[in-house]
Amino acid sequence: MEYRYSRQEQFAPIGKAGQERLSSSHALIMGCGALGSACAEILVRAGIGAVTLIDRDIVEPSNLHRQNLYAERDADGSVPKAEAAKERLLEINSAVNIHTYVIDAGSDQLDKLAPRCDVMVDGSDNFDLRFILNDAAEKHGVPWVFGAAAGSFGMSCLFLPGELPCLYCLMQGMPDGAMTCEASGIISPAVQMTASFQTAEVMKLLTGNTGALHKKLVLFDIWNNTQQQFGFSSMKNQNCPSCGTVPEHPHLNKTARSSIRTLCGSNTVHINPGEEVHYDFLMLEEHLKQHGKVKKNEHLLTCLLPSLRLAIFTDGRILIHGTNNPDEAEAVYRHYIETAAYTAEKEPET
Amino acid sequence: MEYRYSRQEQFAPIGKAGQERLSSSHALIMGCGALGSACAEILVRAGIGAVTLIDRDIVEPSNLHRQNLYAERDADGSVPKAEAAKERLLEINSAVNIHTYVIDAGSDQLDKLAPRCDVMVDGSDNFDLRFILNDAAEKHGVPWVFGAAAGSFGMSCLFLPGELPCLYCLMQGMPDGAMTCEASGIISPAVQMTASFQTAEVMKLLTGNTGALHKKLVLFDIWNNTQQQFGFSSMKNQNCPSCGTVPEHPHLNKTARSSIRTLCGSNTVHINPGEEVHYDFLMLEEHLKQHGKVKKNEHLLTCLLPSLRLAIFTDGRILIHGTNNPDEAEAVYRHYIETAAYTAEKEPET
Amino acid sequence: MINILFFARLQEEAGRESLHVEKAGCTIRELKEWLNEEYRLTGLNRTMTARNEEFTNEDAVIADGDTIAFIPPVSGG
Amino acid sequence: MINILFFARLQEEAGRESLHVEKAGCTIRELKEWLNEEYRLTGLNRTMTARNEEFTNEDAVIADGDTIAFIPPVSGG
Repeated sequence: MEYRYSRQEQFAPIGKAGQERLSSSHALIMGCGALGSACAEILVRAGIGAVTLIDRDIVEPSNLHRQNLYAERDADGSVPKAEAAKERLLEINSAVNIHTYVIDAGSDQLDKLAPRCDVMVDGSDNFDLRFILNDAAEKHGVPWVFGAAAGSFGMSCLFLPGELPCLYCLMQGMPDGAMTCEASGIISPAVQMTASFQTAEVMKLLTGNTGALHKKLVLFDIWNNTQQQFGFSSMKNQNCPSCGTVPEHPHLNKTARSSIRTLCGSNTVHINPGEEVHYDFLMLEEHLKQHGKVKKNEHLLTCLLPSLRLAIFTDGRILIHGTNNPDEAEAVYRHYIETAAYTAEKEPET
Repeated sequence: MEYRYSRQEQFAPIGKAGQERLSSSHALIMGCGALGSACAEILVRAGIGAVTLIDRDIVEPSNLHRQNLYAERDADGSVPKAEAAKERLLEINSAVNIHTYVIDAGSDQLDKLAPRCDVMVDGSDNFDLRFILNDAAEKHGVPWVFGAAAGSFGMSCLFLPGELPCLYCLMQGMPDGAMTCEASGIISPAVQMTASFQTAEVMKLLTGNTGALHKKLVLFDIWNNTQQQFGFSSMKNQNCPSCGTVPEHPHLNKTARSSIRTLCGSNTVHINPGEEVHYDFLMLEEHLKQHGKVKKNEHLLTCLLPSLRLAIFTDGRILIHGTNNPDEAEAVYRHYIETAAYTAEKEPET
Repeated sequence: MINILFFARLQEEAGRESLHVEKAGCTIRELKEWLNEEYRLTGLNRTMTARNEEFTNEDAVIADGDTIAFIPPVSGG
Repeated sequence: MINILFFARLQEEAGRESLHVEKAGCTIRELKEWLNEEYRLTGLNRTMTARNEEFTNEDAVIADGDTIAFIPPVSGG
């Protein structure tokens, strides 16, 4: 009977040597939404040694049309994405080491986790996080592959610290008017194509095929059948705060603070209390069950209110499904949760 | 909470109307290997109404690096691909109607099944079958989308009977020297990208966006970062035996006959006895267990010989794993199986 | 004569995929200002720009025959 | 001067992605025969051919400046 990776080793640029390199490599997957789960599946099937999965969210029914690791039972059970992804990935390839973090990762965590991996894969849905990834990559000399998709568009680009200009050199600041899944929707072929570009670069890198690296940003529209590639080697800015001669890594030095954010592509607001908050889940359950049906699993407590659904994580973060309005979400938080909670300051777990 | 397809309906060209059309559509997936399983997952997640899955093979360990519906347990259990695919697809979307055929489909079956579906998706690994698909598509006026991948290359093209030239117009006969997974290996990003091209066209077609159809053959190399598109509207041949003014559909009219074929991308020979053969599995088990360990499940019986593994299906087909040599396979068949079997002629099940 | 390509959001705003105009000799910055006035394209300041398939900065001077592509970022994932 | 592009298997056989040659005026069939002799490329008879990104048949006459692409099929799936 044939060896599991025989068809991949038969691909001459990988071969036995490349497969061995891949099997001793470690990828960090930042975000387990559409792109993160597609990239994680490809790399785990390909036989990477280890992946670290980071995601703050739970599986929702509206994720299922494009997020390939999840099944209906994950949405029904409100399972955190990183945990649901891990379960499926182990069914696919039990030899891969899988580490999960169900957290709202910021600069502190990425500063710690980046030096432990060989490459970071962007599965995030916002540029705040991408600039943190970019700074962590530059500070620790770890390559990372940017990916984004919305509507029928997608873009991807590998960044190589020390060799190529960085994301900040290219964008020179936070973009405004970037396309989101919220506004433009998203179709699954655009996701899979973006992930194909991302993982092809990761596989080249981890199997030692650096000569084949693309070193261009690729942009496509799969509905209108266009694809463009843009070189960026001339964009290196010696004064870049992220990768210049005197780097400050400004996005790594932001202190964690409380935030209330609308999530891309789901009618949901995410509340991060800033410091870690520990709820008394029994007390909270008693309190909330006066208002709606309460369910608990090992990761979180959910409460179904008349028009909203609350999901409260053990680290204090809250998802409020059924609204895009941060003000409404904050009012709900103050009304239903804050009063029932007590706070304990602690170091992040990572 | 948000509706399952909200992000897909938010994509303006699909919208609510497109989603409804998709939900009442039926796709035939010919072959559940790498491309077939990738396309099936995308379409089932997207909310297609029904899929018919056809595959003659069982899940093998060497499939897992690129065939996205399968887990280790499917390879361990020698589950037929169409059945393993169905199980996972129903976990993903229980509202989709899934029909499976574990058969070595040829012209008879495709002639019957083509008129029942709205589109056919090529997940096959050989041009014999693609020319049968092409003839069935032309005869019954059903669009089909060609897809193929090997190494880091992939190609895809939608064929629209009555409107565009057909595959035979383009190729003018069976190609020789086509790239196979056997010789060139295959990497998963090339599979996912090919499937993205295939399913984007299928989604345009089934949601009524015929104006957006590509109408070109696309060819890419994801390792060397190239992509080319070729128009073919001028290739219509009025004398084409498949789509000309007096079509003969020659590939549909071949009578089924016994065949011994090496399968693409796995060290396996497939023996089709031609007519349906019914073994006495109890007798066969008694006979084979003298030579090696025998296991049975509801679909097949397997026997582990010193350097080969036999898998015998209830319809009489046999897979011999561990060899690429049809002569060796035939000798094994004659030695171990033929003598222990009796034959009953019957109509194919489809 | 130069050739301008729009992608993603800008394609929708401009209502077209490309534009041919007599703008050789001006800088990328000047071209962005002109497009903002003529076509009411928003957010051009924060849009990545390529000249002949290479990223470029806003001081670059556009030559006759150049193709300028505006690449507004995609954010989802 | 014409531009010839090789893909997939033919790229490997030819050892290059493209070729510039003085072959304007000949047909696709004649070009295939010439390539078979000069570069020992096999299976060209059954290789799809495009001229300037449009499929074409073997009788087509090649004009100066044309790009001819040979597209050997990929079979796996």
